[in-house]
Amino acid sequence: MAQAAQNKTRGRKLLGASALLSVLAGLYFGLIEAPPDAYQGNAQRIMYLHIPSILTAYLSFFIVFIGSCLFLWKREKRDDILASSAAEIGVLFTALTILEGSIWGKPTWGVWWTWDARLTLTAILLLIFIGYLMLRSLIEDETRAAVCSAVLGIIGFLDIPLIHMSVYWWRTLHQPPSILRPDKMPWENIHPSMLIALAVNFAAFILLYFYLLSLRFHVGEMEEEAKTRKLYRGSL
Amino acid sequence: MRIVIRGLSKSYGLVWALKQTDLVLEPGECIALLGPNGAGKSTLLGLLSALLHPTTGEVLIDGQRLDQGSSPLRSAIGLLTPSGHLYEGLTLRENLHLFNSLYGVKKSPQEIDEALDTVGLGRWREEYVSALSSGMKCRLGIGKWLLLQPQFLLLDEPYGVLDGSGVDLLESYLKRLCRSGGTVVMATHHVSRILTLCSRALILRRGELIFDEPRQQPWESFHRTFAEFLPRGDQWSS
Amino acid sequence: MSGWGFVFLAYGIVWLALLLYLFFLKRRARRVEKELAALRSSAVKKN
Amino acid sequence: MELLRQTVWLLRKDLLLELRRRESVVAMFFFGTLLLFVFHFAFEIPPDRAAAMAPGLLWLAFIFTGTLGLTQLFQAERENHCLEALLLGPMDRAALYLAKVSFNLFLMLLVEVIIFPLFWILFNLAFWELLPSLFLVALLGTMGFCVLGTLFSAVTLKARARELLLPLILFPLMIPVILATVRGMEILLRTGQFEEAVPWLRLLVGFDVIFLTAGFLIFEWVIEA
Repeated sequence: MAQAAQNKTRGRKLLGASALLSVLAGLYFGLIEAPPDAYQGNAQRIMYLHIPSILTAYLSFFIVFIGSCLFLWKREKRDDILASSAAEIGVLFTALTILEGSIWGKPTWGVWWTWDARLTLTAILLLIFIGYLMLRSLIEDETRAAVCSAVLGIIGFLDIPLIHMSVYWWRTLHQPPSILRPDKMPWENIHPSMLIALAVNFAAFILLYFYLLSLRFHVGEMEEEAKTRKLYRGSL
Repeated sequence: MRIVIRGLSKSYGLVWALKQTDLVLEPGECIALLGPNGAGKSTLLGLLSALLHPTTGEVLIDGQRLDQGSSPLRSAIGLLTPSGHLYEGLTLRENLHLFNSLYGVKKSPQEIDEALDTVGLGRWREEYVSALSSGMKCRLGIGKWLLLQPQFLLLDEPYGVLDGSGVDLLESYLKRLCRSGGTVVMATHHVSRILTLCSRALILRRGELIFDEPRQQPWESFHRTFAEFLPRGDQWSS
Repeated sequence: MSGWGFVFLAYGIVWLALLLYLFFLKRRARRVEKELAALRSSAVKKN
Repeated sequence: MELLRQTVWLLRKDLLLELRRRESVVAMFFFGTLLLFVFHFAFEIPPDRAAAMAPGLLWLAFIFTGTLGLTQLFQAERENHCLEALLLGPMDRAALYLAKVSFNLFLMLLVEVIIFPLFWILFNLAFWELLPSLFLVALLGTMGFCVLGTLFSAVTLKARARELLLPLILFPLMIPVILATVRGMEILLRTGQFEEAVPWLRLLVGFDVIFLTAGFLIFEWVIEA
């Protein structure tokens, strides 16, 4: 048992180190190497943060979905810890995504918040995440909290495509697509070094995300073990 | 109805409501469940009636585990607790009609009225349950059993609300059921009733089973173990 | 606030938030490890 | 067909209780009308813009009224531990789900049938001939609300501060329904043709079907947790 825990922590340290390295590389490419954008000037550099963090937000919601399905099927505490860890980190990344989006919006559109499709969707995702964490904290009985959170995780995930469709239809109704809109996928006609910067930042965010997830998951497992030990200390 | 309990335990947060217990309840047994408040009696009843999920272990009723989803075998379980399990806004008859149909039991209105008469609630047939006293609600619970004929009965302190004739009604019903192979588990504090009615006694303390013996005539071991929980000067403790 | 101002604002907030979260997570991990070590040692002592 | 029979019996029970106590219906109806007045005072609605804003205000009133109904949905089961009485027996758990969905749907539609014309009078709109098709859109939207609302009413049944928690969880998930219903009605009012609103209605029907099946399958684990 100790050996498995050993190389798990070593694996985590390795993941952490590589995450740190790729983040630094991302910063270097994003801030120094890549040229400023023709229209938006330097503000466009926020894109190297914004696009990857949107991905991690949706990735964490997918992991919550997977954890929830596994938990409802096999009822193992481990899957529930995975779902709650992914949700906690998901909230952080989603909130940061919205922050980046609005900071990026100020120079490009002159307003801190626009009902742009992508920003709205991330905001809705954040609301579902907050509902998930609130639900988990407001139910006393743990198994009931785990089951109910799993249900919200699954229903929330099934709802994402419907939310996407309705928000995009709603958006095209109100604001015809314009050139400056940042949610035009930026890699059509883009400078190669910008592409590298985006790719490196993608890697950085993914590695960082899984590092934080594995750390939070480990903490969750330890807390669970501490609880069961306290429980069994009394009787057996 | 044979009930096997293997390694059953239930914990809430950091507290053990019921510690590891192994038990076999044979058909025809009328078992008394005793113990101070908070000893885990209600938890054990909840687990036996498959309404609570155990932390470890399982409850097998006729070899089947019932706490996951609905199964036909659940119609054999009967539960009677002070809360009554009845819809306040419905009349006595409507309550019985509803539970009959949900259990898939086809009973004519006459049979329902008959059951109400046998439990002495004939006059209140059209009254709302909210108008009933808790003793009458308990009698209605027995009336429900007369129609649904469960084989495995779980009672939580019925004596607290029943009057003299109610107790006779309940005990005659339980005796008949045990003779016909049913199993009864009754959580109560009334030692005097147990000595006449039950064939076996279980005593729980802080979630642990500390006494499990069938009834013999002198039964000193039962009095010794249970004496500690009786109020001072109770005639049974001497 | 020129272009660079916004960039530093965005990068600053994001990485600060992530570092803060990492810090609190590490602290939480250390506290649980200490508690767990105590529990494990007391369990070993008992049996 | 055992499922259908049990659902009918449970629905009959709920309707009977509601008929006698009449607490949910009356509360929901007056709450709905109250909201209409409040909206009238809150928003300075120019007559020409009334048609454009009508669907949004109307649907907002229905959503809040519906939430009021949802928090009361399992009230009968909470008294005297009746939920345990139902779960004790061999009742199909999904029957309880279907019964509660149809009961809440019935309540909301009852309130909507009254509030729709009232809204038309208060905001003196024309388009009386459009009311049936508008009501169809509202029906699909209410169905979506009840399907998910009932599931999450059960989810938050034993949570602390459940009246606050239920809308907090439900409304973000309801966004497709809110958008589809309001846009659908608006298009109907603006253009008068039904075909225009069909894409939104398809979205609504998709939402109802997906979450009716999801709720049907998941409800058992939630109610027994």
